[in-house]
Amino acid sequence: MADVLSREDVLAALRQLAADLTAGADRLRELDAAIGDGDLGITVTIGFGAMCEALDDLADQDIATILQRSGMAFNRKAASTFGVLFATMMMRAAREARGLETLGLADIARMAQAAAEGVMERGKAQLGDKTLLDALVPAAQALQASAESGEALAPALRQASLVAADGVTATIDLRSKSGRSSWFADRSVGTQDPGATAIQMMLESLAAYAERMA
Amino acid sequence: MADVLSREDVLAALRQLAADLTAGADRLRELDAAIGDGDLGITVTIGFGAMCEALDDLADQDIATILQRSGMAFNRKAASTFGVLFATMMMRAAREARGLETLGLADIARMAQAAAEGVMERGKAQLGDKTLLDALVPAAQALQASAESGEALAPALRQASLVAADGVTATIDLRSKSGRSSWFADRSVGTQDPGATAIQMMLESLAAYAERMA
Amino acid sequence: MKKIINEPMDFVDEMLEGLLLAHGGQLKAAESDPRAIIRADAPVSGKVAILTGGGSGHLPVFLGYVGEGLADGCSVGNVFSSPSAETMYEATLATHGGAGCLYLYGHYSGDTMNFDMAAEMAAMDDIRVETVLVSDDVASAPPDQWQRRRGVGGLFFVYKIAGAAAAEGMDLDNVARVARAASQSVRSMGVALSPCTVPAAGVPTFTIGDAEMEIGMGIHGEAGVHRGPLETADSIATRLVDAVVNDLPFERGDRVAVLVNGLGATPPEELYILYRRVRHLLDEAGLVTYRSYVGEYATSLEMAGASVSLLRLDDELTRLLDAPARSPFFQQS
Amino acid sequence: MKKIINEPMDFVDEMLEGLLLAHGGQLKAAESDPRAIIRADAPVSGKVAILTGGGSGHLPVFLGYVGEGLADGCSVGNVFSSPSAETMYEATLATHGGAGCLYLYGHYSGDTMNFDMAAEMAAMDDIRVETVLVSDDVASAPPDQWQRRRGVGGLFFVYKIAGAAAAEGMDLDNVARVARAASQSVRSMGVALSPCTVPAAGVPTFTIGDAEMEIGMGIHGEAGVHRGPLETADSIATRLVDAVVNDLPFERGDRVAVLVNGLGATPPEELYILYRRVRHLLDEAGLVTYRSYVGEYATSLEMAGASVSLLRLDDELTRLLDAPARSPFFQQS
Ligand SMILES: Nc1ncnc2c1ncn2[C@@H]1O[C@H](COP(=O)(O)OP(=O)(O)O)[C@@H](O)[C@H]1O
Ligand SMILES: Nc1ncnc2c1ncn2[C@@H]1O[C@H](COP(=O)(O)OP(=O)(O)O)[C@@H](O)[C@H]1O
Ligand SMILES: [Mg+2]
Ligand SMILES: [Mg+2]
Ligand SMILES: [Mg+2]
Ligand SMILES: [Mg+2]
Repeated sequence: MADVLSREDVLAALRQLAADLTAGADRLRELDAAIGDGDLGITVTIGFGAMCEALDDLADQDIATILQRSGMAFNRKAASTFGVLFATMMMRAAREARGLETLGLADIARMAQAAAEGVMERGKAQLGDKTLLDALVPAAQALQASAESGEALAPALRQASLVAADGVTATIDLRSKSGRSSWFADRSVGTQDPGATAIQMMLESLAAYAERMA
Repeated sequence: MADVLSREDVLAALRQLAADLTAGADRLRELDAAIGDGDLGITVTIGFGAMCEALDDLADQDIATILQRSGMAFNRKAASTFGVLFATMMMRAAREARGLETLGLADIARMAQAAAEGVMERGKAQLGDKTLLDALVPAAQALQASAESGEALAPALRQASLVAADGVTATIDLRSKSGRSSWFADRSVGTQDPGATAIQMMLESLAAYAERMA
Repeated sequence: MKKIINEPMDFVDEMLEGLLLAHGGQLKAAESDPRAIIRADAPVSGKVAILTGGGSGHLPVFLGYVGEGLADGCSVGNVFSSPSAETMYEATLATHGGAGCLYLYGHYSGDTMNFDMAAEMAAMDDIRVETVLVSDDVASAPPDQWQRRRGVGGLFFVYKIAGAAAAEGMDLDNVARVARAASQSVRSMGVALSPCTVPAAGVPTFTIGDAEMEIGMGIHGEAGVHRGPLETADSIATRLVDAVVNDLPFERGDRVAVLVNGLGATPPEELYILYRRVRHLLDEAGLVTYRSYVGEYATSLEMAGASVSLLRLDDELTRLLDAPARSPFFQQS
Repeated sequence: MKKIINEPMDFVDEMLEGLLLAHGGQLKAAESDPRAIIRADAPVSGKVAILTGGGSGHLPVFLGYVGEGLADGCSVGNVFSSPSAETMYEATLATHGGAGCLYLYGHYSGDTMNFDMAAEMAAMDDIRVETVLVSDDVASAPPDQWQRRRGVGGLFFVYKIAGAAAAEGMDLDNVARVARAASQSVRSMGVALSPCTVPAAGVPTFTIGDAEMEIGMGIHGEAGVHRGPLETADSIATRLVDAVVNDLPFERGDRVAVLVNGLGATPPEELYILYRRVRHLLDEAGLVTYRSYVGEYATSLEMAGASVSLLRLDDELTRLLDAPARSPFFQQS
């Protein structure tokens, strides 16, 4: 069995990701309530719900189309900072997946890198600004390193998820410089970033999927 | 010493009445809150305050003018059902006092009768409607009876105050048919009428004044 | 309830000072009485003057309906208390344009007695006064005693109609006639969710459970017709519309204007959610909704809740409702 | 907080349904997207289209400023959440009259990112889009970083100015120029007394003591610059006016427009009490108050509190502020 994700895997992995993040919605709500406006729980519940609905209609499409359209569906129903950044990530990842019928680790690493760049362009934040970039950027780098060293998919995703978790922990002591939580000034120090937490949950979900597959 | 009130007595008795009712304001507020809108406490505090201020400027006037103007001053600052009825009572009483330099029991009985009639014309309520008439009308009748039987001023006022108190007690079981508390429908049953209570307090104050004088 | 105020006793006078500073081009106080607020261009010669008044705490009622195509003057009472007969008399003198005056206000006993006293004072100056009371709140008395009912949000419609009639030059008899027609054709019903606090009292006007509502509660906290668990917007709409429609009654084919009014703390978003179902119900009842108003037209300080008012329109009332009007609180062009 | 709603998840869509039923003559939804609310007469050919948008729960912001002499379209988000880029794009297509579009909205990161994405989509259709952000809340960043500040009540002034410019036929560059001039000349500061509850969340956005106030709190409950015991209206006015005046700074002789805005549950009476002292302070500072607005212009559901916004006027901004405007929520003639 080749160490790749098929079209069906992508569909299943996205559904699993939706289920896992929805299960974690309350945790995200709490974190966002502490240093933001508390809507991130609702955002992921509605957004991933909308994504799953869209997936029903996308069952016959190619991987790139699945990613692009389901990402837009999320933001359409649950637009927000997180929503538009998620849509941007999916759109950039889709661009890298164009024409591909399966995704290997190298593809996934490239897609993660493109997603991170998309977020930086859209949100104009830097690493260390206490945003989801603090989880996404190191995770993308870890995937890239794993791909270069010929690692298998499942352990590479697990490693990326652990690196993301470190990134999340690091956000605790950071002072927010971007987005709504920057208006909460010093109160943001001491709480981990909710968006980064969501990214880590997503990587955790993907790693678990790949591990079950393997 | 003649059993009459002088101009100075009228001024002093009105000031005493203002002080006594202001002291009872909280009780009136509570009763009005139970079956009305709770403003009667504020009304008597502001209204009698305004009346006392007006009395400062009325020190040299005759009894009729004192009564008329101080009644209008009450309503000007604390207009309300009670305010306009108090002003009406004072105006009608003043009419009966025109030209008088002292007030005997017969005068006072006539004034009370006129005041009650004024209230009936202004408010179009009947005895038994659970209004201040239920204290005022029997009290006026008692004063009239005392005057006819040659009673002295102080015991006559005391008697009127007791009769008014009975009237107040009788309002407990009545269902309001007039004014704001009629909108409280059956909830008005079980609480004594605040306006009637105020009338009783006024008679009590006048009786005490007359007793101290005697 | 926390308030942005200074001394509670100065509430009304400071409110008026701020209001006149903000809207000096449209409103002024009568020289003889700072509590008599009148149109800046009063008296309007040859026009019937419309005088209103009542307790403070209900903005835009009453003061907010002084303006072009609306009322000419307003007597301003303390919070939830009647203004005085003397203030009403001063407002009358300051707005009377030689064509008589209409006293137009909501039915509350204190206000009625003071306005009646003012009318007697005006009569001694040979000023003709007609009185029209608005008694639109169906919760406050049975239909056969509708004139005992208190005035609430429906007042807005009667100001609009009478104000337009006076502005187009009708004489006092006719202004009073259309005002009476409007008053007899308007019905309202409200729901309260939370109380309000009169500043000088400092305690809420009533208490209500955290998950309760009271249908038909008065705007000063007078008891309503039903207290029970808070229901959905759709069921509340059904209760309010049923009470109003069955009362007049409004009948299939009637042309109506509808007002969904917020009592203070209820956001406009919720009023539109309520209006949505109200409108469905009116459509189902075969009533033709000619004009809709949604917003705060008659409030009780920071009370949460809403009311629905319905006005039956004939051709004359329709024309008068359509006429332009302009005050600092209400504009229609 | 008790609410008059049905399912919390239906809050926005039912609100929009009610709103369109009530104001069908003035507003409609774009055919392609029920969350894109536009003028009933859109597109207005040859006119610059002004597009705005943002989260629900702030009426009249944003939706309430779609109308004549104001904005052409609004993208409606969930409560306190950004609308989507796709809705913004649909609103753009449905209002674009051939003269380009101005994206005009309050500065919040989610909104900005969505509007930027929509602008990229519009650019692919060769529709020219300019963007002007309103960042008037002085509490949210220091003066040298004013562009990081969030947009609050001052939005109203910028809609009014830009809308008048587009209505009088200015081209996109000039509409954007005056909008930017207004945005750079407006400053706001608010005080919150009580929180609000997002229907779908069910818990208040923040907690505050029974006798506390928070100066500079954001309209979603973002922390302010000072939390302390509730003060009098006069001291609150001093805090708000000082912060605003010293920030631009406004200087002796400046002509200004002032807005005293209620956040939701605070009654108009209290806004006038606040305005009274605001006006005294402006007079003392030698500022010339040209126009005043008092009322609910930008709210946060049932939050209690108020804000003060000040706009410095030159001759061009004065002319545009004076122009007529008409929406279901705001009228000036
Ligand atoms: N400029 C930015 N770039 C990247 N991520 C950002 C940026 N601004 C905010 N975020 C992320 O978005 C998360 C909050 O998302 P969300 O709750 O949707 O925001 P909002 O409620 O402000 O629209 C933050 O925790 C942070 O990780
Ligand atoms: N029509 C009436 N005739 C006589 N007294 C009345 C009438 N209506 C009400 N009252 C009296 O007025 C009292 C309430 O006064 P007040 O609190 O000033 O009324 P409101 O707050 O309704 O203006 C009642 O307790 C009752 O005694
Ligand atoms: Mg958030
Ligand atoms: Mg009372
Ligand atoms: Mg009262
Ligand atoms: Mg948000």
